[in-house]
Amino acid sequence: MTISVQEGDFDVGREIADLSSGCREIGAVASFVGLVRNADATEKEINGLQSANHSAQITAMTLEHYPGMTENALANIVAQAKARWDLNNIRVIHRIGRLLPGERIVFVGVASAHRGDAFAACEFVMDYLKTQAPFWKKEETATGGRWVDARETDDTAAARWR
Amino acid sequence: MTISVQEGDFDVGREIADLSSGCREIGAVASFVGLVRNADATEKEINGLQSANHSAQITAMTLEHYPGMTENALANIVAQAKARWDLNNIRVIHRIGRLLPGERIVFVGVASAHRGDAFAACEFVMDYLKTQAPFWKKEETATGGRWVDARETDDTAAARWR
Amino acid sequence: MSTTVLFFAGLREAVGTSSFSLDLPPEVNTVGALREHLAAGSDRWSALTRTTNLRAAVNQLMVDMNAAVTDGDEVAFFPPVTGG
Amino acid sequence: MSTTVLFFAGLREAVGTSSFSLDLPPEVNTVGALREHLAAGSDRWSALTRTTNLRAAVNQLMVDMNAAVTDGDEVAFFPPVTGG
Repeated sequence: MTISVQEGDFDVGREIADLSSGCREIGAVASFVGLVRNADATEKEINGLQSANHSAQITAMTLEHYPGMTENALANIVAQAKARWDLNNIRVIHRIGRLLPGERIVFVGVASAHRGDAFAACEFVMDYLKTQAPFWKKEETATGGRWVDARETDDTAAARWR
Repeated sequence: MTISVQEGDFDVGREIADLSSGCREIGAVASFVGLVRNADATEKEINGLQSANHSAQITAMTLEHYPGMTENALANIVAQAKARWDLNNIRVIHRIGRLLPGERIVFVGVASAHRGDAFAACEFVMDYLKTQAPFWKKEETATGGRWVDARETDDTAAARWR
Repeated sequence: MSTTVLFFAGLREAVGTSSFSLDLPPEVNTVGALREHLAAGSDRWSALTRTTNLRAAVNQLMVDMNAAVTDGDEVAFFPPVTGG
Repeated sequence: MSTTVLFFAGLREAVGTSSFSLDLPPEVNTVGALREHLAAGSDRWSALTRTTNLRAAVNQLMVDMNAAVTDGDEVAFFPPVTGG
């Protein structure tokens, strides 16, 4: 289990290969890559229907974090996942700083004997990361910068695991 | 959406990158890699408890398939996923022939605006592939070859989506 | 027009062939009837009735034993699938 | 021993600083009391009470407003997180 908070990009293929290297009991690697979207993130769930305001194109995004607490929060989330499912390995990478649309923000990879555990743990880590890890996104558009609002759907997603 | 049934290996990093290349509306890529395990697959779920017979170490595995039907079945599974979730792209690769422990068997990658859709569709495709796509595994151990039994847990996993 | 029958995996090994063709007798009009017809004809095909959870496909679509079979169809018999 | 207070994201911009230190008055012994204490002291800190869903951490652990604060703690205020 390794956690990285870094400015630089990462090599998805290498990360996924490293998760299972040297262990022949691993049958499943589930992973997630989060990317910067060019669309405005002011989406709100209204009675289950998504109404998106796609008027403002995002030109860049800056990720701020709380050094120290970020690593602690991610380690805590990973420890919860390991306690809950039968896992061989977990890798979490989260980038900080200024990123452009299409760039990778986050990677979560989970290796396990069986796919059910790998999928569940990977989604759990992402859901908890979204609501528990101290990162904040500020979008840049043609009309200026704005801090991204937290999404209610992220709280709902995290609440599923309780 | 692309489906491949092939003897050769694949480049996981390139496949994941290709899933979102050129589309800035994609915020999430969920993926799965299945690997050949060295342990005997005669695991049975008994009242929710797994009892594994790990006595026979697998030295190799040969994947047989039904040419033509395989591609149709995978295309059908992918079409069902696209009808059910809001997806930008899906990639399925399944290898055939003789593979060694640690080698990649299968790749499923799903690109979407949001992670909930990407995760659900990726797991759905794997669950359906496991029960609907005409592949069969024969294990080689020191004592000879044996065809892998279908796992009841795979039927249970697929039934969740109905 | 004859009907092609295919076998896969352990069943292919048990029957000793991967495919053959036959002309369907008029009363053999379902997958299940074809299975019984073959198994009754020769010991060689008895694995068709011995295989637990035998699965079948007609023209490359998974079907159950009640599915119709007509001359010219491609019918496949196989054990439960184990890919992925 | 003084208490360090940190601000992040939009709240950091609103209060115009990322951190400062203070000696806690004896009656300020919870995160919520610290928030009120700061907001009452100066217009500069009013964003602390204006921010909807204000979140807080004590010694880098996410807590609610009733959590205890003692001298020497590291207290952080921030909006709901939006990483991932």
